[in-house]
Amino acid sequence: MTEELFTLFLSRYNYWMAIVLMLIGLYALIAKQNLIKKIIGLNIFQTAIFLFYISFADVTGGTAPILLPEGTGALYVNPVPHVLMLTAIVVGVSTTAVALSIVVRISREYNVIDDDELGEVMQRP
Amino acid sequence: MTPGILPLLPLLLPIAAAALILVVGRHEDLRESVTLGTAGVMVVVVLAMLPEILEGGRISITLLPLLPGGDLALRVDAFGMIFAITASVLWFLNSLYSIGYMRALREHDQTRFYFCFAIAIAAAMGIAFSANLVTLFVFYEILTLVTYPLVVHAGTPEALQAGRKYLAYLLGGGICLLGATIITYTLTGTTEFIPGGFLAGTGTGLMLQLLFILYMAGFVKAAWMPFHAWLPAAMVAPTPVSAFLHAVAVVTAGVFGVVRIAGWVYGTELMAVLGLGTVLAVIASFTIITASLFALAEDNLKRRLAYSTVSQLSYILLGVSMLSMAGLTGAMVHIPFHAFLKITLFFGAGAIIVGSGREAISEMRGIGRKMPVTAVTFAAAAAGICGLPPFCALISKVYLSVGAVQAGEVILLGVIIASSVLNVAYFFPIIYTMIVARPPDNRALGEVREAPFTMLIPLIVTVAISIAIFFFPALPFLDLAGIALAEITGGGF
Amino acid sequence: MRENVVIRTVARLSIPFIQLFSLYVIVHGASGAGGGFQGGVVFAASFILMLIAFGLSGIRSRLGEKGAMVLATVGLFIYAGIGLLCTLFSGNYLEYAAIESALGIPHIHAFLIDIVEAGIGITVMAVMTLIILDFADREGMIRD
Amino acid sequence: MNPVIAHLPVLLLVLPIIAALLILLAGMVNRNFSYPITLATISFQFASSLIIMVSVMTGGTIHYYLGGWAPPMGIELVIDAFNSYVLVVILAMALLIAVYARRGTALDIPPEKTVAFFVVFQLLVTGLCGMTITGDIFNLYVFLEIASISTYALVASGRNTRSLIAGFNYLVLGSIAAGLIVLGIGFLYVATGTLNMGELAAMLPASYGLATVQAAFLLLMIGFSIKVAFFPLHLWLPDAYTESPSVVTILIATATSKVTAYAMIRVIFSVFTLQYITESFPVTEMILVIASIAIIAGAVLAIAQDNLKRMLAYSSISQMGYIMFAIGIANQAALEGGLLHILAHAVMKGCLFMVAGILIYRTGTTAIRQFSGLSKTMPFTCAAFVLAGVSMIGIPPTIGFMSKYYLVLGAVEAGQYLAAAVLLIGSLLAVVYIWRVIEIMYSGSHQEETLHTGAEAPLSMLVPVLILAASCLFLGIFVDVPLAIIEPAVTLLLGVG
Amino acid sequence: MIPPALIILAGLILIPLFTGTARKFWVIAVGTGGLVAATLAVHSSSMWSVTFLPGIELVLFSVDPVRAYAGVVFAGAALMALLYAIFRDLPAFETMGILASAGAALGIVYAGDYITIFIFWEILALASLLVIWSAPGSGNSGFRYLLYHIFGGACLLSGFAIVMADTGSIFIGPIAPGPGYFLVAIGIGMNAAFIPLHTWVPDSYPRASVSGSVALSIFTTKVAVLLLVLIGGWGTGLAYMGALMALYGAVGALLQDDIRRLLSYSVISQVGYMVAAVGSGTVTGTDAALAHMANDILSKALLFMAAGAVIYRTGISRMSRLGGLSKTMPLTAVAAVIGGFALAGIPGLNGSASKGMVIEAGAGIPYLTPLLLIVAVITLLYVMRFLYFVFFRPAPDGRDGNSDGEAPPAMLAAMAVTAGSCLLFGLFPDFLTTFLPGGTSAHPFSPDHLAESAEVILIAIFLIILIRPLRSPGWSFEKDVDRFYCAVGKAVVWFARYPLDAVSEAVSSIIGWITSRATWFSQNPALAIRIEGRTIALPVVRALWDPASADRYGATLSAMRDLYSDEKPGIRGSGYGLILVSIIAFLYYLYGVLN
Repeated sequence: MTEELFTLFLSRYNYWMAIVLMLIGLYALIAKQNLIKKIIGLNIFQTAIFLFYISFADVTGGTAPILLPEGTGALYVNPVPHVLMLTAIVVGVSTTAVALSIVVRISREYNVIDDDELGEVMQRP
Repeated sequence: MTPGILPLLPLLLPIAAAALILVVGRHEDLRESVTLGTAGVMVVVVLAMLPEILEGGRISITLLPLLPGGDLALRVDAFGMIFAITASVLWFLNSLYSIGYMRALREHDQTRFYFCFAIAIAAAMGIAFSANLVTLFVFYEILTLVTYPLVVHAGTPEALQAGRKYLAYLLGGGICLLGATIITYTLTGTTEFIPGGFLAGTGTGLMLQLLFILYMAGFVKAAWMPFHAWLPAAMVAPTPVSAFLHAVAVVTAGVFGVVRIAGWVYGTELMAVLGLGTVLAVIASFTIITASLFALAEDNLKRRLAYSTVSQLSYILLGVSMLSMAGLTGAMVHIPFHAFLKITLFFGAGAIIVGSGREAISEMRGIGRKMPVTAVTFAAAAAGICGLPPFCALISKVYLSVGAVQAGEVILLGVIIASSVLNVAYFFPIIYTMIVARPPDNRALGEVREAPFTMLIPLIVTVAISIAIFFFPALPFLDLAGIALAEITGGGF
Repeated sequence: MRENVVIRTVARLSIPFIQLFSLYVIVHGASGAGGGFQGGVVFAASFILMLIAFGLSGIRSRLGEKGAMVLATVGLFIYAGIGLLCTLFSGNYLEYAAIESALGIPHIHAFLIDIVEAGIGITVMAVMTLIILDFADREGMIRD
Repeated sequence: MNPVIAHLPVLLLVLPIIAALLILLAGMVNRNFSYPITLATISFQFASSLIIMVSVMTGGTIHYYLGGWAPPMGIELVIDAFNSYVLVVILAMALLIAVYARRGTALDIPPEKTVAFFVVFQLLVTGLCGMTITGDIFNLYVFLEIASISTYALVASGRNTRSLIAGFNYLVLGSIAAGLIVLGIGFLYVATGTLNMGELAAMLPASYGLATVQAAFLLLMIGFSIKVAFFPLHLWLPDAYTESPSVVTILIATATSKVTAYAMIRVIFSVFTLQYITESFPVTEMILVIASIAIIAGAVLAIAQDNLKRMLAYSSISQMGYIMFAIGIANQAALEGGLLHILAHAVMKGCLFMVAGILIYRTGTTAIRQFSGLSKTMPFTCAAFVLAGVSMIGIPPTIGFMSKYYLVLGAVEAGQYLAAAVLLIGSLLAVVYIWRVIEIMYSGSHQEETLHTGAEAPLSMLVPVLILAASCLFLGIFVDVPLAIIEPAVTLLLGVG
Repeated sequence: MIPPALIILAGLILIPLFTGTARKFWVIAVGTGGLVAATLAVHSSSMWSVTFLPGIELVLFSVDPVRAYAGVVFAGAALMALLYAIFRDLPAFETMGILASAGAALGIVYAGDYITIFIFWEILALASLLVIWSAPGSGNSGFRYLLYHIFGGACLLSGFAIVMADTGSIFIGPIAPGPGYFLVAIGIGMNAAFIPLHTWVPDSYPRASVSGSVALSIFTTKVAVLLLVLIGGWGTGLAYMGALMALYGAVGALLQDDIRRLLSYSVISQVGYMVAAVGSGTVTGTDAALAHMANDILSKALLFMAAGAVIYRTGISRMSRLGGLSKTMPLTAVAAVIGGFALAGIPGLNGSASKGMVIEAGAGIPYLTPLLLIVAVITLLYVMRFLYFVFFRPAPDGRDGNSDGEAPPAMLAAMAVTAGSCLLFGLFPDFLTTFLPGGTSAHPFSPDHLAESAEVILIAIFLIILIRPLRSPGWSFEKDVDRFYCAVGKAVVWFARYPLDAVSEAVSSIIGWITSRATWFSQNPALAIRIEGRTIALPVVRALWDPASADRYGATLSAMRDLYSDEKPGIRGSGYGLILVSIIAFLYYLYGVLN
């Protein structure tokens, strides 16, 4: 039983890593009061997703999916997830950009970038 | 079943009139002449449809496909005609009256007032002529909505409170009606009113019974107890509005709907089989007695009238609950008869408010000496409501009594007896106070004067009509009722 | 950091190579790992280095906000223009084959792809630079 | 087929992007150029969407392969009855909002920001179009993010600094949602090896049993629930709606939420199928329950608010519940109701929020209790509010009633009497919160503390409002017009699989 | 051939047009017209019927011997009453009332079917109400009168409904026992003053004006008797009811001090005679009833006229304060004596004739005759009391005839006519009996009848000497079962005013409380839940924790309550949202696992 679980864990370690990262990101988002840290947590979360994609796209011993002149049927990794992640990264970057700019404006307006303090500032009319 | 454009006119005319009223709103005379003119034309239009209906024909027109289970369709039949005639004639008188009333009291926002009135009468016509449940529902809701501004016309906090109550009850009822309509549609695949009903043989008995309760909840406009509170509350409205609520359209629409359901959706046989008559009878009897008791305790004239309406409406429900020829006839004809008498009473109450500014009965001692016409007409209408000769309500009373016997429910006779005593008990003290009793002192009637002319004419006319109906009841109401009954039961009276 | 000669020198030395590499990455995108986006980012990285080394004015002298904005738009125009060009040759959007078959030039689609990639690269570079400038240009975060 | 029309789908996406850049450049030259371009672009989009809808209704579903690559290799744009309908709805709204925005932005958006505002506005609309017409699920995600990111930016773009926090919270939740959606898509890809919706629908049934598919479904559900603010994942919505500039509020309340709802329905019914959510993994019951809770809770919370925009925001939560309700019932009538409600809610909420914007514009306040007697100074605006509110309550013959009717009909046909009752009660609660406002607007005229002798709203704001109010009525009376396209759409949705 | 009712009703519509003397002439003209029409109707066989309701033929006017006879009687009586009324300027309402009741009575007389009867029945009630209310201070009793009669009318209608439904015809005929029978009996009995439905008679008659009470005493009760006759087939129960009425009324009259109240009870008692006669069910019985109806109308009207004259002159209606009027108002006194003796059945006056017929008719029914004889004795006693105290005893405290002269000529004329006819029918009863439908003849001067009367008189004298009823005028016994009715009515009103009102108030307040709580809750549900939770938990905390922390706990709670109203759910950090997301995700996961 236990070693089955253990093997399960080992054989899927990449997914577990992704999940762990994801949870770390979530934790940061929930627990950290500093908005910048929240953003970092967000990035971690997204990175975890990228990792997840890349890892399930991987084929053991596969090479980059490049058309070689002598087109011998080499073993590719699946290119599609990589492409997708490229886009996802773009999205992530732009999200981060917007988030950062918002935070910058917040700090300009209230001189705080801390969630709780912000809440108090809000309550004050 | 002849198609025809005629049924559309009673709807379009008031709407057009409403638009006109908005346009010419500033100029009072123009505005009110528009109202009156439209009302007159409407009476003509409605009466123009009468002959064909009296020959047993029907006029129908489909406006547009609206929803599954109900196009927006109109169909004029005998029973709808009863309501339509009542509403149109009374609207004419009521507009005449409200002109006098609103001007005498220098009410504000009169344009809005007349606008809503016009739309409301259009909705009432729609209810009268609706060919299926969906159409009925549509106009029913519109009626609720456009009467709201009339109810809260005063704009005072208590008026708003009353308006909330009004909306809460009526929209809640409307929602129940919607549910019932949809359930009916899912059961039968249609909501078309079919003489003798179309629900038979669908659904379990229990389901149909619950459905009927849902319908009753939907027709809370019939102000059956304990869902009547909106009606006395709505008394804060100007008196023409009260008259409109109580006689012309609103409560009338409620009982109209109940009769429609009983005769055209369930059918008398099915009702009898399901024992729904008994349910209705219990509700109605309870309402009749309790409402009369409430009226007995009420000192505000208009509120007492409101309670009397509540109990009178349940006369109609009672007639329906008998599921017998005479009972249904009584129910159908009591709709217009009660309308004519009750509107007289409200006209009287309004005239008293205008003439003396008094609303409490206890303050009206000897008021008849200064405003004889009002007092006498009021007394006459009150006697009429009590079912005394020579007024039309006596006829419906006779029919109801016979109907109770035909239904084999002698106990209902007891209800009728008790309620007629109670009616006298709460109406004749008013008459005594107004006419017979001497004013407390000479200066008491100082500022009292007779109401303006435009208000007295409707009073006299309605009383005259209700007496005329007593002498010639057949035309048109009893005949129409007879036709309608022949429709739904396959045999005449 | 004004007096930090090391950084400046290293930067002055390495920046051209970084940018060259980025160009390589962009051009390589058609037939291998790489492409406009990566290249553009690398190019923008060079600007970050420039920011660190020479400060805002250092960048502004080479690429200001307006210029970056224009570049970004131009890059996108290139991309979209090529795409629409295909439609003009009665192909679908970005269907290079249509042009290829229409003009009859072999392997032109690789060329077109490179153009598109270049457009993307320009845009990405410009946008990144804009973001950097935007954040850098706060009250005295980075001074020279 | 005429080449231009043939390429309309992609032009619908590409031209606006170019237009956005044009706006940027033109804005750099002169700030005032930006608005006309926006208006022109959006009207172009609207026109083309109409053309597309017509050709769909006549010629059937349109497939457009980007780069000529047929799926699964390439990305494809699919336009069928359903999304052509949604497309028209949102673009019509966008057009009206654009008209409204000319004056509407004046109050909230600092002048130097207007250019950026319109660029992002344009991008948002484009992203929504992309979400609507794409046939590739990952592409759907990309466009969703384009739209969302522009939305974050717009929400935070106001003068009102509270909007920053609202925007930030929205961003965090939205990104998490996006992440979950991507994960779900990844699972789907793992299970089937394709991203094209049609192919997914074709290939999924083979692997319905897999836990992967289930996980994918749940992840997508959660992600979209956050995006459409489906109770109880709505926490971002009230603040976002309340604090952001009026125009933005209108846009996200009408267009964005509708399109995300569309995406959710699309994923549930066209990727996963009716059969999946009813048999293999029965979730309809649960959705129904949550939707009912949403309807009631949203309405109750709306009753409590005394800030008009916040009240409308909560009512939106309740109204989105209606659409979810349709998913939960998942039969012909209910889905017709749901789709009709997408239109209905767009129209009604658009009108109401526009009125709110006008009130802010004229009176500078959103506190309901201060609206007393406005009916005197701005009769048309208040009349429009009444009409839209009545439609929101669901009084016949307004459009709101029609959708409600279909929903209840569906519920009753499905034997869900309780749910039907909930729906009806929800509309009763709607009476409460709508009528409070109407009462104050119309009653206050006698108390002396009537405020703002401000005149009626400027024409460019009033016209869209009146158009919407009128359409509340006329779409209801001539409901068979939208139904003409909705019915095939629903059959399509239910027919798949 | 015009129905008399029509003439009179038409006449009354024009009343308001005339004033003063013109009105008097018009009224008399109308009355005469009615009488003429009635007399003409005797030999006509024509029939007026209208299709009133669809399919229902109402017979407004149909003549048979009974109707012809009764019609003449009522028309004559009406004329008499009108004649009596014109001693002063006729008040519009009262005159209209009198005419209307005459018209309604005649309408009932000639009506051929139940519905018509019901309609006129109600009109009669209304008309009488008009008459009563025309007198000052008669509000409440008039109101009670109406209540009683509306109740009676409703019962009558219900009974008719049952009968019509059972027999399928609306035409008048005997009624089979059953609910219909009893309802009709109650309906008629209310007008006929059955015990215990009689209380309206002594309640309202004394309060009407002098001329009004004359008219009242003529129509309502007698019409009821006529209706009993027309329907017929009642059974002996009715006879005993009649006897009870006679006895009760007589005793009641004996106990009165107010003269008109006394006469009212005597009305009950005399109607009792007629009812008993009808109850005997034989043709002679009906004839006797009809004959006695006519005679009692005459004598009773005469007495009411006299009483009215006295009250009109003296303004006093209590025997204890009257006296010696025979000197100042001799003619009135004569009239009163004639009427009184007629009532008491002294031979030679009409009362004795018909009373004899009644007693003969009642012979068939056990115990009826002795009862009626006893009643006759009592009748003589109270008549004596009346005459003695009002006219013949020396006036109390020496006020010798406290009236200013004889009654006005109009009154005297009316009294003269009436008294004349009393004598006429007394001496030559055949004048009356020839018109009787059954053709029964009265023979008041037959020996056994004379003996009968003689022993009645002797017993009466004996009793007068024995128990001295003429000594003390003063005892007045005015309580009757109507106290009970009034109590019931008051109870109903009280119920409506307090308990019912309280209940409705309570209901509405509960609803209001619920709604207010709901609104309070919806203002900020999260905080509301916390507050409620803390409120519930508070006692527990107090119990378990140390006082200090408990107080702190309570303090925070109260603080929450205070800031509740203005505390709004402000912008929250995204953390909450994420937590929710995770929770929901977990729940979804569980759901997935469970499936």
